Amino acid sequence: MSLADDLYRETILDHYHNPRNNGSIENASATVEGVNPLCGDELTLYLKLTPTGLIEDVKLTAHGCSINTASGSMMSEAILGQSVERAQEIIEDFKTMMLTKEDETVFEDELEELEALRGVKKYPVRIKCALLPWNTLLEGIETARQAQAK
Amino acid sequence: MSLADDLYRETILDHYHNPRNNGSIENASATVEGVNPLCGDELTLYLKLTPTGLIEDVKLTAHGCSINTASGSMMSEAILGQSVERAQEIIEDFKTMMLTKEDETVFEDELEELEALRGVKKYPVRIKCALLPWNTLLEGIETARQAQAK
Amino acid sequence: MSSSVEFDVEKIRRDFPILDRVIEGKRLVYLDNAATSQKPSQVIKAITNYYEQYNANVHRGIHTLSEEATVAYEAVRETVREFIGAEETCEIIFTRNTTEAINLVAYSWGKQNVLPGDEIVLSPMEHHSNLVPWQQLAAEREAKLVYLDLTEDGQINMETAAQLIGPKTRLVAITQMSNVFGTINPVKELAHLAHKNNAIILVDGAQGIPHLKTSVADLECDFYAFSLHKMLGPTGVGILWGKKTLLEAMPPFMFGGDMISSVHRDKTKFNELPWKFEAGTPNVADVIASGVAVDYLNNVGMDNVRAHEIAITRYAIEKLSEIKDIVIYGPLDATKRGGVVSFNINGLHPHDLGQILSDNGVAIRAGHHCCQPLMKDLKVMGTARASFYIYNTLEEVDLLLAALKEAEKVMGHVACR
Amino acid sequence: MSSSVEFDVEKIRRDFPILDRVIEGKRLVYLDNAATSQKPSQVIKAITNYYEQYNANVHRGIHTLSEEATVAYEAVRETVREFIGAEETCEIIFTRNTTEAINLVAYSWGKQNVLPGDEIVLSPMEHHSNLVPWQQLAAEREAKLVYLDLTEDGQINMETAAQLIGPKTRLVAITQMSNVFGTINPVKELAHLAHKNNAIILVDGAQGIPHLKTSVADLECDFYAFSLHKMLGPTGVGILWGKKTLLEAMPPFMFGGDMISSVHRDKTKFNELPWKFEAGTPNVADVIASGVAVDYLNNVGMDNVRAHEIAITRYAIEKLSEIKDIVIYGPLDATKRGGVVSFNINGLHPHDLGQILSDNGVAIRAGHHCCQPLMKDLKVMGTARASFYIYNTLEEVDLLLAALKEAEKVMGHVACR
Ligand SMILES: Cc1ncc(COP(=O)(O)O)c(C=O)c1O
Ligand SMILES: Cc1ncc(COP(=O)(O)O)c(C=O)c1O
Repeated sequence: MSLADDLYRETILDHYHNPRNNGSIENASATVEGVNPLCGDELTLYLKLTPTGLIEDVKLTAHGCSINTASGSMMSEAILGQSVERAQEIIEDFKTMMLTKEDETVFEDELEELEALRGVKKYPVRIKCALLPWNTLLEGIETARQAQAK
Repeated sequence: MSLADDLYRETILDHYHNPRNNGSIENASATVEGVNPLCGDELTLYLKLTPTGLIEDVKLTAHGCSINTASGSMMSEAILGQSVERAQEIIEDFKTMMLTKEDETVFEDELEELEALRGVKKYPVRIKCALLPWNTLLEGIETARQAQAK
Repeated sequence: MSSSVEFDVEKIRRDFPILDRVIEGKRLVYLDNAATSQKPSQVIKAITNYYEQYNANVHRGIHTLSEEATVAYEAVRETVREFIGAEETCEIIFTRNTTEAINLVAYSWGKQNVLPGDEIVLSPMEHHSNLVPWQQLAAEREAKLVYLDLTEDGQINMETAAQLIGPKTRLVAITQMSNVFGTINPVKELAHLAHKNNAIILVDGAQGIPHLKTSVADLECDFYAFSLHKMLGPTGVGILWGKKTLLEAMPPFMFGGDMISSVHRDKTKFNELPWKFEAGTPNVADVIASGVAVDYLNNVGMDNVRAHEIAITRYAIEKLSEIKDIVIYGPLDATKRGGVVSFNINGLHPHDLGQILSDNGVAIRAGHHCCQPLMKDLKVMGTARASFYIYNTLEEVDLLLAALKEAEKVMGHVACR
Repeated sequence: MSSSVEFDVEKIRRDFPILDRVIEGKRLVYLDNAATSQKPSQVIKAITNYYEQYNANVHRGIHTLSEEATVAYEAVRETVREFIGAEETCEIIFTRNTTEAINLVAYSWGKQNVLPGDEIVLSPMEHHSNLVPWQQLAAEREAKLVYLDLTEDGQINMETAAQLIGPKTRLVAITQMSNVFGTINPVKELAHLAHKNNAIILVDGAQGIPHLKTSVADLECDFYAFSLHKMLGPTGVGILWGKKTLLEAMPPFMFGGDMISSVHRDKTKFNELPWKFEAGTPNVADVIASGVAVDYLNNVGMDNVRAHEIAITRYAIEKLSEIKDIVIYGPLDATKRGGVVSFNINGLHPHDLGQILSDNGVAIRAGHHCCQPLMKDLKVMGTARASFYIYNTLEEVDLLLAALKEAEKVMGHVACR
């Protein structure tokens, strides 16, 4: 299996070509922009929380590479409908997977797809591409909570 | 003949240990200080010109190395009693000798001693030591002339 | 300086050990020369030889090693002076890179000469290094940045330039050659416009000097900045050239050893040019090796370098144009530009392209190339960029094309969403 | 980090190719280590290997060479962090040398924090690099330079220091070890005095770190600057370490590629630490080789380095003391100082000494050692200085002594006029 196959395995390409939750939200609880300083890729994330702290809706507008777009797409599926606490756990797990050398992260069944991104670790420069949506989401959650607290 | 012998040949050592025209002049036409930025060596040159432009007196106070001190001492002998124009010629010749790779400078009999300094050229860093008194003299002549012009 | 030796790319390639590098089972095809060039063994050996034979601190040492190091270090100034057609050796100042050279001017000349209301004229194709320092200076001084207009194919619109450069202009800062478009800018005409308005002109030669026979006297510029690492030299050496009268009037930038004439507890007399601008222990080994890099280019002959690059660029543009959905930026006439070809293939993100090419041994660059404002003008996040140098061959262009085909296959080339 | 390997100077010497150099028929005796150290073949090979195998521009490249270069370059930050006992990798900033590191602080921190009437406290034994930047900043800001007192044998008078460092003090700038006296300064006590007065302390580690096991945490300093070329590394690399909170609050120093997060025509967002302070293409090859230099010192073990230097310094002081009319500067107790021995022999100008020693293969330094104010305090034009490192032997001290005898003979040693 060539590296190219590895990196662009079907799951990633599927999400790249048909990104889930692509678009925007009118009355979002939070709208945040993320940028990858190394390549300039940008991304806007819209988040809507219920008063009880569930992620009611999430949308992304990205002009990124396949990794970036696919990562955002998979993320949106993984967190939609979850509680903020659970979303933060997933973010934590994902970042551990991407940033730990020999990680032992295991994603449960419905999050299994995320493991497709583990292959990106072979390309250190692109880890940032994969992390961008997740870091933006962290910021979004923070912003939405502050807005709710007011 | 070792390089040490070469550089510190007798003439230089003689002038170093017994520098001619060492001291200061009370009513100098010009008093100028020279400094070698690379080593910090300092030198004060006192110059007295006649109204007709003869070098009536020259004195040096140096705290320099052998090359610096000897060069100043020989210089003072070479220019004492000369016209400013002649002194400038001698300075020119000396600088040519020190700064030209394969120089063909020949000093006439009474200036012959100056050739002892040609050996310094093998030590590029020390050319500045040898030139310091001469550059200071150039400045001194300039200063004295400006003073006279007033 | 130019050479009568014939240009033999295979002979040249043998001087570059890295070209034997194998990546993922394929021989390296290095097409990222606008980022940094590779180094011939002559340059690498100059570094080894320095450290094995005469490494010492320069200028103040009286022992043999220090004298040898000082002579070799200072000799490079003369080599560089001749190479760029400058008048005086003392106008050559060693810095770390182009970026530091430009910052030196912004700090030292800028703070003395740019006043509120003054204008600094730039092109929209400037590298961040020739943009951000002026942006910061303008903000600090309440001066204004003025951007020139570009034509459709990435050349400077000289008609509006004649209006935009005016009596308020203090400085024109312009790249000799664009690292995105490859455009070779009409520096001399811009210099005339600047001088007519009593302004000065700084030329960013980072992309120009490695590829074009250059004379700062012919360009009629006032400052010229470049990096040796883009022209066969080691990393860590840049050059600032400036007109002596300008440099002499400028205050020092950094303070410390070597740039002083005498220091007292409460005041300091500064050294003369060029040392006034070189504080602390310089990058001795790399400066010496930089001289060898310039010698190497002189031996090849800059006319030969240029001719080779025109040939390879023409071929590359021709081949790339055959790709469906490709956009090639900058002038298409290879004689109007250097060997830097930026492009986008619709539906393929440059990052993905770059990655898959790399997996095929082909090194190109993908991204904003430190020209974010230009990317915004072009309405793209970035581009893919192949850039050539003396050791690249037409065959390598074919390998690039083959790898691009492979990338389209892997990514399942679809039109941009 | 410290090593259990035994210290074997002969084995170490074999790693340094330059030590085989023959000068005027005599084997080189290199005693100018305080100016710059020699380099082991491991370090030289790291440079060669970089250029032959994976030379590329760092950070923004997506191809294999660029990824390899970036990983290797960034890994050195962690190596350095551990070596100097810093907390965070992002606190390690690559500069050209100590001088640039200090200028960075003077420009960036200084302009934001030093106000009219403030005081900057220095010692009279500071190198020009840790003096002139503060002198200039003080002049620009209408702040005041305050000099600490020295004892007879070149140590800081801590009694008056407690008075001189006071509520007006903004910054204490002090060398960890004097490059003239060899004195090791009580940095930690000075840090306490500074912090008690809400001032910060910058330590010039150029002479300290190569010879003394150092932890910035233990020193309790706020900034620490040093040069790799004095500790087995290549020329062209310095380090600024600073406390994260301080660095984060500081504006960038130089502007250009790599130090930005996003650039617009009229404004720029800067990158995070450490890149905020690294503009343009860095000195990649030499930074990577610097990591190898630190590894080498770790292997030798800094405790071993220090023990060896104490032994050789003690022997040198003992032998030199036997010379008639010699003045040795600084503390005579070898445990209170580093391996730098400055001296004057009455009637012999240091320049002449240096020259004749060089003709005998012995490289020492002669002059003001970039400490002119100190020379004025000592009422000399300069001194001769022998300085030792891990590859020097007691036998080489004997050769120094023999060469000094020769110099006295050549010069016809006479009492000072
Ligand atoms: C104590 C001290 N500080 C600063 C420096 C300056 O170091 P560099 O020239 O590498 O910037 C030196 C060395 O020359 C030094 O000995
Ligand atoms: C046009 C242009 N200007 C400036 C630079 C900056 O050069 P350096 O990173 O060597 O300072 C570059 C290269 O990256 C460039 O292409």
